[in-house]
Amino acid sequence: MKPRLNFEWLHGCSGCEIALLNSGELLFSLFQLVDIVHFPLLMDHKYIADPGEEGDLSLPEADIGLVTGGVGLASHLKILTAMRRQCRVLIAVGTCAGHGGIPAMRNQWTAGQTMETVFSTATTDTAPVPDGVPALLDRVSSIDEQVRVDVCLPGCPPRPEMIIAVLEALIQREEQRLPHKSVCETCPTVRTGKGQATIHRGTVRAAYTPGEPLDRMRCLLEQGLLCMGPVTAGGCGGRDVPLCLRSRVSCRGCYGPVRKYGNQLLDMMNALASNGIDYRTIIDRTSLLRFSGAHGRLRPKGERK
Amino acid sequence: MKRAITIEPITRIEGHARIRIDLDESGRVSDARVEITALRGFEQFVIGRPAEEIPRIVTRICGICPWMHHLAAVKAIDGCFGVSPPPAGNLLRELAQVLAHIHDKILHFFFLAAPDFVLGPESDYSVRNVMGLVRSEPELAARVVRMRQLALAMLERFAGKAIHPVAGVVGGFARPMDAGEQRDLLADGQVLLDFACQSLAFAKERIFSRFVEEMLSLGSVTTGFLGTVDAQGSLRLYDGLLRLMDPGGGLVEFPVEEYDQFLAEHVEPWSYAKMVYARSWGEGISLDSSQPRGIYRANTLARINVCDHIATPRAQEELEAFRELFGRPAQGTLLYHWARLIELVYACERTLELLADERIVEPLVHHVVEPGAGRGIGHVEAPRGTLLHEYATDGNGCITRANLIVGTTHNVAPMQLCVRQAADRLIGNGAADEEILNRIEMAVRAYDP
Amino acid sequence: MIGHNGSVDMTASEPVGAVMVIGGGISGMRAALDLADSGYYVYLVEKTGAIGGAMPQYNKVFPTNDCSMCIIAPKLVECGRHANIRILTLGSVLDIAGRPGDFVVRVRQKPRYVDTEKCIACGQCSAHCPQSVDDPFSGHIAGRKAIYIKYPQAVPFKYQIDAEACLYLSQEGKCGVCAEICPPEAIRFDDRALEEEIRVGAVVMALGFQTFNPAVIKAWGYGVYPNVITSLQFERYLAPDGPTSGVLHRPSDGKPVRRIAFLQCIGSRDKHHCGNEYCSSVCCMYAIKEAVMVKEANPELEVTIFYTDIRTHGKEFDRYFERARSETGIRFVRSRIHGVEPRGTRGDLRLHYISVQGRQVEEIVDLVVLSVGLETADDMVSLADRIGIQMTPDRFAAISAFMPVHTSREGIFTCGAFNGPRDIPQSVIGGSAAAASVAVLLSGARHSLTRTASFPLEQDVRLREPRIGVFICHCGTNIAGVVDIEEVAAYAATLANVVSVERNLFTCAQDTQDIMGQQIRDRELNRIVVAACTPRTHEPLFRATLRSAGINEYLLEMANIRNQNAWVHGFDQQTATAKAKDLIRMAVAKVSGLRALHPLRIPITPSALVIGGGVAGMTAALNLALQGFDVHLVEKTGQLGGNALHLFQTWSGEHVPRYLDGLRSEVVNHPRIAVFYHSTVVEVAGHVGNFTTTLRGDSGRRKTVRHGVVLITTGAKRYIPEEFEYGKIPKVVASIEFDKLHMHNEARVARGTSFVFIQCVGSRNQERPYCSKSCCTHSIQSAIKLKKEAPSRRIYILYREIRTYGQRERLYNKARELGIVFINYELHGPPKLSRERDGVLVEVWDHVLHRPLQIQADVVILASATLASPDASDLANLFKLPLNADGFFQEAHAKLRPVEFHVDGVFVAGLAHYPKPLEESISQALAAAGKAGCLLARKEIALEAYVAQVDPGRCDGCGLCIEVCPYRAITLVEYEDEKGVVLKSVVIDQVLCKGCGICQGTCPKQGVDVAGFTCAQIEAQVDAALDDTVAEGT
Amino acid sequence: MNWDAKIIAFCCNWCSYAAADLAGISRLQYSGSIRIIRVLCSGMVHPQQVLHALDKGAAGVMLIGCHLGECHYLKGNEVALARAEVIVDTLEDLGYASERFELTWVSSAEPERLVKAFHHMIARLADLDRGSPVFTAGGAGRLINET
Repeated sequence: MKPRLNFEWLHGCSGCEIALLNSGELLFSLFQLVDIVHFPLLMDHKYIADPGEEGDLSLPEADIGLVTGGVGLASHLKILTAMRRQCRVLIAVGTCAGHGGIPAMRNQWTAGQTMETVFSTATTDTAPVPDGVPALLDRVSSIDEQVRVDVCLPGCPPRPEMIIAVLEALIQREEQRLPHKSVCETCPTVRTGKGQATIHRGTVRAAYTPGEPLDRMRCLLEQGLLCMGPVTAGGCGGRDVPLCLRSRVSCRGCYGPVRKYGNQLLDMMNALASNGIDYRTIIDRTSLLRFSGAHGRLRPKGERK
Repeated sequence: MKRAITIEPITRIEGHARIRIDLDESGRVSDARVEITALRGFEQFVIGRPAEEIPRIVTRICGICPWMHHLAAVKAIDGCFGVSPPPAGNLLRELAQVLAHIHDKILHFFFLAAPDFVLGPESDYSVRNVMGLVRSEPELAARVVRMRQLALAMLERFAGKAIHPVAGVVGGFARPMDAGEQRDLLADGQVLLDFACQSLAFAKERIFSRFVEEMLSLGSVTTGFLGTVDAQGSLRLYDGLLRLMDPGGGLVEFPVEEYDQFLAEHVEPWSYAKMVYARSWGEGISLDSSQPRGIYRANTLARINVCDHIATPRAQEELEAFRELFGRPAQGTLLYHWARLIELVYACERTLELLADERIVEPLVHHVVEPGAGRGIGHVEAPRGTLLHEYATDGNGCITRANLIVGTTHNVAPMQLCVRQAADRLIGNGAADEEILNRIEMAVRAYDP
Repeated sequence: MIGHNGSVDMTASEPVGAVMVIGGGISGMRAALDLADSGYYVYLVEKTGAIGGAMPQYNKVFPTNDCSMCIIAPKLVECGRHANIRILTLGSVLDIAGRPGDFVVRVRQKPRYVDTEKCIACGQCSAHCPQSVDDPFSGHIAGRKAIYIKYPQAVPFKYQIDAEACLYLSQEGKCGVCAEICPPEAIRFDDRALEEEIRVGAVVMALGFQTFNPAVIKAWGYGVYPNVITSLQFERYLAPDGPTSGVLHRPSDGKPVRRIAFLQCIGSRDKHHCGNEYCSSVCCMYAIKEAVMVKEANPELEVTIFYTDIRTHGKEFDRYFERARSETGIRFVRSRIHGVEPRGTRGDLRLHYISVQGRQVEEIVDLVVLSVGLETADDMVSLADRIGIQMTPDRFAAISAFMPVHTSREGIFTCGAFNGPRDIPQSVIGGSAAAASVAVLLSGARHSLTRTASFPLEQDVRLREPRIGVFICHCGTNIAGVVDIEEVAAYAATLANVVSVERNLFTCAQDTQDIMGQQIRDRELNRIVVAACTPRTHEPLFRATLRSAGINEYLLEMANIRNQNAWVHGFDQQTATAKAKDLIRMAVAKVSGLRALHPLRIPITPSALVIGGGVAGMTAALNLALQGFDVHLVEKTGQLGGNALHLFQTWSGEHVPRYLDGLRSEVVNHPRIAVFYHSTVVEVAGHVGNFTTTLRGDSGRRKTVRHGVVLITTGAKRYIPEEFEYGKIPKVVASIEFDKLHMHNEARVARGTSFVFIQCVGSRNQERPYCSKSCCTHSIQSAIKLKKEAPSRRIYILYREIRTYGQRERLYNKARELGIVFINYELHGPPKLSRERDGVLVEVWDHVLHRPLQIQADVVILASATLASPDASDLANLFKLPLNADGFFQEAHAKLRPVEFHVDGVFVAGLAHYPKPLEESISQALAAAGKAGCLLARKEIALEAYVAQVDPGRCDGCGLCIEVCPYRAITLVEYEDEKGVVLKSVVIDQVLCKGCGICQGTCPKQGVDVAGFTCAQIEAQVDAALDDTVAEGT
Repeated sequence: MNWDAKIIAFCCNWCSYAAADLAGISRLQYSGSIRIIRVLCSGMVHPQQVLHALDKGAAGVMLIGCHLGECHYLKGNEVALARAEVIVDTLEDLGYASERFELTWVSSAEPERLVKAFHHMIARLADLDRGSPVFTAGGAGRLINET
């Protein structure tokens, strides 16, 4: 019998799911590999056991649970707890599930501040903020802050072949081989170790000769562009060129830190300062944590502990 | 006995939502609504960020249509910094957008919506899905998957990252397209166009003909429509004038900069999603299904309704045939699917047009940008409706204020009406089986929310 | 016969492979270390209880402002630990018999009254000793006990009893408290003096100096007015570890000091008061340094230095002086003060002097610092006399400029301030030079008496679970008196992987080492934690124990529960006990993750490349050849000799051309030396031990040589003046041109009656803010010769500062006695020259008579500057060496590594390093050859064990660490993975890496870290420090 | 003062660690809060380790190197100085009071200076935590990583 799979999404954007749906033949191999028993994007299994009735959240038992997105609402916690309970192995899929992702940027404000701002834009009618909805949690957390997670597979979105590979390894009981190097690993740009003394504003574009391959272009960081490659987990381009670099645009860190407890902001600032680069030219340093603001890394501005 | 039925989650849509139907003692529907149960707060957390970073952040509003947010934001920040891209930059952006549309439409129609039609709304939930489709229509499924992959590959070919893109940059596009790419993409575009036409033919023959009744009745309401057209009144996705049609068919056009005079957002305590309504009609908003006010719809059917014609031949041909059958405006909710396939044809034709424009391979793809204070509004027609991003920046070029009106929100209010209409029609005596509930969901699914 | 570098015909018998170094100061230590490192057994005889000499007394050293203690401490420890150095403290040499290669030295060691085998330096004795006396180490400004250590970092780190002060020893049995409380029972009141006869092949005399005692001249008021102190006392006041913890106050009343006057030349350049005619060479710099230090700490202070000439002739010294003068607000007054008087009764002092404008000025100050000079102590003079070596009239060892470390007695060498007053780098150079000269004499006996240890095969612990043994030291009562050892031991036994816990009275005791070895074998321990004192002193001991027990010596971690726990929480047993547990838990956590380390050993190609065939290059080449190594000597011209080809005599009057001829023929004829004329270095590969260098000859022909070391002796060039009408008026000549005219008695000179020397031409200006060092002496020598030839000649020397440092001062005195006129143009600007009839008119302001002066000169001689060689930068690039701002090669450390570079295996000597007279070039060349010889003699080098390593699973070649490496040890490489994808990674050159870990601190992914101090190991310590559940046993 | 939080002090082998030994020899007394970790150079300490210590509950972290210009490895302390700015800025970015970190220079002959630096740090941290729940709980806050 094929292993059963639950696939849930929480505080994310569905990019992870779409990446999987985009994967062509790989999608079929997923269908071959497992029996999907719960997957709100693709199938109509509901939380409520008895259709149409109020009741406890019910999820089927499964061998493997995939969760995308972090935890941002009270309802997410409920779903996540049920997933953990019902799934033998729980996999955090995507950067949001693993590190909070973009939604965790809101951790720099309280839930109240966020509600206030969102419901008072110029075109919004004056009205009390919604209260008949699952409550916004004060902080967006990664799922491993809330429940035990067996495998963490980052990416924004993750590469589908990695998802499949993780599942295959799991089913075959092999050791997980996740990428553990940074974006630079497969970046072909020319590095010399010598860079600019300052970091340019994000509006400055890479210098290169159009038509020349990437391996003739100078490393973007060495060009003085803020490229988060060195502090960001690699794998976005598979074994090939990192995706942003294909557009000659620098990495912004969407796979999260290279090491689980790495800190993309601190690691980057440190690497720059150690090389004598003036990191203070960088505006809004905290946006370097835009993909990994969970685990208490981003906190409301002005909070000091 | 009063009773409430909750459908949670609404499945085969993107995002978190639930349907709540209240029944009175007699088992009649007393209220029905779609509750959007997620909020991430982008308008809050983009504050203070360097504006040029915004296009790389707001993509995460939606993993299905990141390109739309990317481009709306990049256009808005162009406005903040007072730049406009060189011709190649604009062409490449639009090419990316139409390819993303193609990709999205195939996904929605075949993966999310089609199971209801191909396998039937009454079929068991465990087979009424794409996996079921793969089993019952393996060749079609394989072709669909290949075509989506092709559209994706085309996008990646010149724009790198396809989901959560990075190639749109303030002032233009990140890298030029070379002649080799142009040649290859033209060939691929042709394949897509063929597929689009075949898809529409397949749908007309296999689906729409079987569901004519549902197409006109399920969740059917009468509303206004919002879309984008060019000066000639032709359908536009990337840019143009906004055109608002009132329920009676009256048209008003306005530039996007004036959107706040025409549109406003309404808040209900049971939904995180705000409901956009037509402020310019001066009647406020009412969700009362017997006497709705201020409500219009966006997305495919809306665009098909508001435009006078489509500037590409095959889509125009299909538009004419569609209007022949359903008139203008067409109000049937499930007609959104039909309109979606007409747009798919248009998007494929537009792809070929853009690639045929020799300026698309010019090496100058972006202009130099100086960050500074300003205000900018960017808009594109996203698959799910008209998408608006507005930002203001300070002297340092950092965001001070943001207002986002996302495609789906235009349709949140009409969805309420549709669900109520469907519930009223389908639930009698409090009896609601799985098929009935799925049919109610189908009314939501048509909007591809 | 003795050759130029002292090679002795030793056919008679094999020489003895041991050397005695007399004097444990920096020069003697350097000589001892170099000799011990190059294969000789060394007896280091020190007259006090601890080695170190004068350096430990200093607060900072010029011009680097390094903490003196910090830089010398590692050398002290190195001497103390060296297997082939035996330190004889409290020792004095009675006499020396025998002949070169085979001497018998009689040494007497005074009793210490403390058993050094047993003393653990816990200091309880000193704490309880009732008897305090003035501490000479502090210049008598503080006290010490009768039982004491000389200073806290003393080597050997053992207490000693001052017999005169001790109540027990001086008043028969009156006290004895130390013996009662000494935990290891180390007090030996019955200790007696020992006499020993020691057989050595050579002797190095590094007898050092004493500072002049200003009390002998009443005018200074030293010893009378408490606020008159010596510079050495001042040094102790400034030292953070000094008696006032670096806080300066008036000795008379403890009030803050507001005004300080430094008086220079106290006991120097003072024939009349004390007979010390020479210049002490170092006082100007140390006074400026002290002034800068005190001014930095107390910016409101007014500091004035009263000087005769500012003699800042060393490398970077003039810059230091200029900064002090222009940036720190220190006032410099050119005036000799002749006495200090009290003013009032509150301790204020009054000074009188005559300003440069000729006015009488009076100043009131709080504190007068006497910049006392250096002199040879009487007992050292009598020792020299007993041994039979000649001394100069200034009471320094008599040496030839050509053989600057040879005494008049064969086989006995000399270095340091005993050779004449000199600063630390000169003393260090002397030490290495003496060692190099000894190595020639004793090359046949190398390694004949040195010891090497052998160890059992090491067990492989890679695949074994950690089995940790914890040894907890009571250190007598030092730890056990504060920490509840029993509780701590019980706790340690509960920690993860700990299989045995032992408590020892003294873990460092020899019997404990045996127990430790036994435990390692019996209980199959593979990792050891020693909870005791500090790894800085005791790690080597325990490492040796691990090695002899067959486990890798790096599988050891020490928990410092004495120095950093029991001793600093002496009044809080609870805290100390709790912290001891934490420290042990941290050590256990770290040791669990340690891996065996095996420092790379690389064989050495036993030959040298010497670049530059001047005197420095030839001297070094010949020394190395005589030591038995092959030498490739590269000379870019067709002739050996370099700048010395233009010299005629040394400052002491020795004939240079004759010396040069001899040296050249020895070099050319030596079978081990290959000379490459018309050749330059064009390509370099490899590193210490194994260089491959490509030379290009004049025909363009290339030749590749392999060698283990490189010596850079590329010399310098002379400045061609652009000022003073040079090249326009034929009678204006540069000094080396004048020397030739003078030698050939050319008409201009022979008929000349009026000569003007202009000093500092091209030196000490904005463009070249350095002193060319030898020009003052050179001009004065020429002037004296001119005057002696015809006393009627009028000779003027126009100068800014006269820098006849050291014993050269006699020349200056003689010149003045002969009536040569010295005119200072510092204040009123340089002289103006114009052509007048057949002579030259020189206009200058007479600083003595305060009026303009016109001199009709027959010849004007310009003392032009010495410039860095223009080839230096190419060479620097090839070998990755730094140059200083003036283009001279920048040595590794201005004080203690004056001939080395941070690039191992490359050495520098001569003018390539800095302008200097011949004697100093030769000395430095010998030192460079000595250091090179140390390396070559080893046959292989063991590299640093703590070096950076790349984790191939994590490094992705982002390259962020490349530029941060101070040693350029990191490079980026590409490789293909199994799928043919080209990947990048950094690689660490294990030879260049020094293990600083800056790369580790930079890498965002722990892709590179230093073995023994990895991120994971440090984090394990942090975790264990903060969370007591971390290392819990299962 | 009931303040039992711990302070991690990364001490350079060549200077401050030696000064700490000397402080013991001189019997200078200081708080039991300090936990010294020996490193080869102040330039070896990665700012992550500072953050890690704070995340794990250290009240403060000290990095103590040789005086500028006296680095055993030429420029390790200069790099540490550049990093210290990053640490200070980033701690604030991350919501930590930057007073929890201190970089200071102590030579091997300056035990008093070292002990003074310890006292100073402890006073500063006690001030910082006074009245906060962290202080009354007797330790700095911990990050939840237990799950």
